[in-house]
Amino acid sequence: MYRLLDRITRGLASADELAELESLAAMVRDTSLCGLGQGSPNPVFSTLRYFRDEYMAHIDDHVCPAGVCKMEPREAAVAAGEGAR
Amino acid sequence: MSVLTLTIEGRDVAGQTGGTILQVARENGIAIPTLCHLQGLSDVGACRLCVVEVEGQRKLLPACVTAIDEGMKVTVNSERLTAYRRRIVELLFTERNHVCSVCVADRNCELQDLAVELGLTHFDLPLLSPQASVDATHERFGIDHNRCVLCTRCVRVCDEIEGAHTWDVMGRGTEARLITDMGIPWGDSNTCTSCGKCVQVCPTGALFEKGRSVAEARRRRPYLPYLVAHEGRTR
Amino acid sequence: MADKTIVIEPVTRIEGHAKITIQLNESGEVADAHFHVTQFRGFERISQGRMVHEMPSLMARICGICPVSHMVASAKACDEILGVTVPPVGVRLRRVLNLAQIVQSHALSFFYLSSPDLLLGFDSDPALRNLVGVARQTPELARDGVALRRFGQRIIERLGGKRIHPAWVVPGGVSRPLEASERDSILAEIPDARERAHRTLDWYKKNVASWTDEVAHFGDFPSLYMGLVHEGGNAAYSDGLLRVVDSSGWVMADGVDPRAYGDYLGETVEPWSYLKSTYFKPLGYPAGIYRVGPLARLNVAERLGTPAADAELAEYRERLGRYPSSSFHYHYARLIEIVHCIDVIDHILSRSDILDPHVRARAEINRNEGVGVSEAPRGVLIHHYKVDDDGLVEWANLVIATGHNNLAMNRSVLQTARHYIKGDQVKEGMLNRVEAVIRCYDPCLSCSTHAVGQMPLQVDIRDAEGSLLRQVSR
Amino acid sequence: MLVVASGNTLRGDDAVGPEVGELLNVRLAGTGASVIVSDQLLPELADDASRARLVVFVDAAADRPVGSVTVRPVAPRRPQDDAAGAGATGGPGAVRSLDPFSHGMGPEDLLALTRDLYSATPDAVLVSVGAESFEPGAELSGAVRLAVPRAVEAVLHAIEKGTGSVSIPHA
Repeated sequence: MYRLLDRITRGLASADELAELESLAAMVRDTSLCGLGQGSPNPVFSTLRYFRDEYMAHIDDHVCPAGVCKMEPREAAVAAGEGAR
Repeated sequence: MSVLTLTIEGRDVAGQTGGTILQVARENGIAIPTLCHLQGLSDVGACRLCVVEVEGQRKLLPACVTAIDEGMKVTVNSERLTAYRRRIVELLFTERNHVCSVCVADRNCELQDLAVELGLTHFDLPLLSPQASVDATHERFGIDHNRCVLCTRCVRVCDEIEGAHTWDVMGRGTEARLITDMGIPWGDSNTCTSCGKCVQVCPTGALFEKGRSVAEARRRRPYLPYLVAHEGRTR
Repeated sequence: MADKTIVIEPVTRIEGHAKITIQLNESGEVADAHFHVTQFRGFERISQGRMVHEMPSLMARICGICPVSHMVASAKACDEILGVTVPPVGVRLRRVLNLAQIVQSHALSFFYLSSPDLLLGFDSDPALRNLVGVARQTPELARDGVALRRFGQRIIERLGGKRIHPAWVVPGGVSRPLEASERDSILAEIPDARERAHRTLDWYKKNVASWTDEVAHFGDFPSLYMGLVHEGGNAAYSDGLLRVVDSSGWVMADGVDPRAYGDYLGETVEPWSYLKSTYFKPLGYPAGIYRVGPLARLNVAERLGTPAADAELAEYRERLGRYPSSSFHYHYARLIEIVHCIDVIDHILSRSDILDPHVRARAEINRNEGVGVSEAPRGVLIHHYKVDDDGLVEWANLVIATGHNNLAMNRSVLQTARHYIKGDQVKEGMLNRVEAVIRCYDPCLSCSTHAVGQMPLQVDIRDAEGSLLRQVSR
Repeated sequence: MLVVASGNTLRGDDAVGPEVGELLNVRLAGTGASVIVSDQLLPELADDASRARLVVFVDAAADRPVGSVTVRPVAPRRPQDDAAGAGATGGPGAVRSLDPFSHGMGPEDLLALTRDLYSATPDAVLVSVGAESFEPGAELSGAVRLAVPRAVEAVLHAIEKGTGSVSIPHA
């Protein structure tokens, strides 16, 4: 999850990877043994609930609306997308 | 001790008070995949493969450590459960370096079998490819951390059956490693009795007998008659 | 006029991928030519930290064409680390497997890859110059090729349980004895294979006169030759000691224990290839150029050791001299070897003790270093490992047939290019010859590329004054 | 009766051949029809093809609509086909229409080998599945995955039509 989030914040991720993040987070929440594990994806869920548009901006528009994330150049994103699988 | 009735996969079944969902399901021929469970050892619910849906429960429950209850309605197989189980096995594969083609346990491996059963044909997640080591300091056995899934069967068999408690787990998350004694090389361990039970219970090729080549692991489980890995599976 | 560089990429009909660069000078003559290997694997690095018992199977993954030869060389290195003597039947079964490998690989090289040039002509229409074209013109030849390759493949499948990556050869021997039914089915196929091998050889001998020009310019130069021989001078394939002779028959080294290979073979890495080039140390670089593989094996051995193949060998030497020096003759040598290998397989499997269940010796780690050598279809293959006291690999070095031949291949490419390419009007048939000379060596490139991070690939294009016109690197 | 399903399982949609082949292996068990799954068409297969009455090739095709399943009869390649496509120049850039190790051997070539080598001319059909991507990867794209069952049925249909005698247990 950290890796996927990291890629999103750097503007390297695709929409597929966001779906991947959501499914992974659900799986971790539902199958973890202890409360810490079950709660660990909560930040992902809550940010997705309230700021999905910002996620999408990182992915689709290659910008960070809050101006926090340092985005990799677009070419890097394209190259990373090709190399991701 | 009284008898409780419940339904698993829509079938009416019965079990003793204190029995687990896994026990009752298997007594009734209903398969639930497991990895860390080994009958005869205590259950720790660590691998999460046996999670099932219980009606009225929001959370998924591990069948190996969930006691049955009167009127319980249990779903063992659903699309969601299968997808989660597949993802769990995928995570196990991608966390370390599992290369079946050169593994001593090839074609004799519970992780490999699970991947086949669950239809894991490829990885969506990136491989972490850690630099894990092999400890071959023991005279007869070795441990390849690349192939360890941290099921802790070895830890439990060593503690509960052999009474040596040579094995334990150190570290957290992806850093977790099996250790012998206080993290010294296996060959230097004072507590290890070289009984080999840990090698026999290992579901993968992580623990192996030295001198065996690819696909030559032999689990002589009858050697441990009080342990049964999976009903219907002879290993 | 600026210099012109011709690049042929990829070279077709060899195993793996490679690139050739030809440099022309101002008058349009070939000034230089290089054969590049751009593929990269890192098996020497991958094996570090692994248990020695995994090595034969791990190393077999280097190549899908000659996995068996890698397994045999690797297992022999492991035998030495274990300090064991492999039971005689285990040794023989490994031999059978390696010989079967040579038959199938030679069949692939000769029939599938080279026969189109030989049969249809180097200048024939490239669209027709392939196995289908061969099949149309001489179906019998193509049928023999298919059958001989299958013959070899089936033996590997029967013994190893799998065609491409059998896990049968293990440190100390082989993992499972031969069964009577397996032996019988292999023996039953031998007469047919033998007949086909002889028929192909006869066809080749009948036609050899038509390739005189190619024979003279396909890497015809004096060099050293290296191969394994048994005591007494018979050609060896899985066992034996190294011998090096020169083109006039001087024995430069003999009875060399493979363990001492480092005293005889030096290695250089050229900037233009991932492929290590080896040279014969006593003569230095680049004078110590030598060749391995079928041509070299027939040159270093006194005889093969089976009557029919030795009769062919005598005729070969009568036609070409005792030490043929043109790489074109790799084809001829290859066909004689097919005949020989089939006869040796027959001989070994006909022994009464071949079903003996003692095929494996077991031991702990008794030495920290081991060297194993075998003859791969393409030539001498050396595996050298160092392990710690627990049997974990600390270091590995592989010296591979295509590496041995690298200098010779480059010289051959240059010779062929100089002869056939003049001016900038380059015909396809001429370029095809430049490729074809490489195919003589049947190089297997995937296995001969080396350790991580060692050499970046760089292509330099230089003019007559030596100044760099263009540089491509990755 | 022979099914030759070819494709590289590590090359995206190229894996559709092997995928269909594996399914057919199950469906055709016990019917006397055999299924060969192979990375590519190799000359050795001519030997197998020569013993069959009908050969059904299954392969991914780049030049068909993605996810489509097309069945067409195939005939051995004829010399004039080559001559037409060869181009008489043969310059340095001349393309070889066929090379067994550049994945260039097609069903027509294999049938030509079968005919020329073994004087056998089995009936042959090609079931091609329109593919989207041949990039490295072990996953079929969605449309191609959906086409798998149709391709299986197409092969079974071709076999039934070809013999009228083999009864295939429908799963």
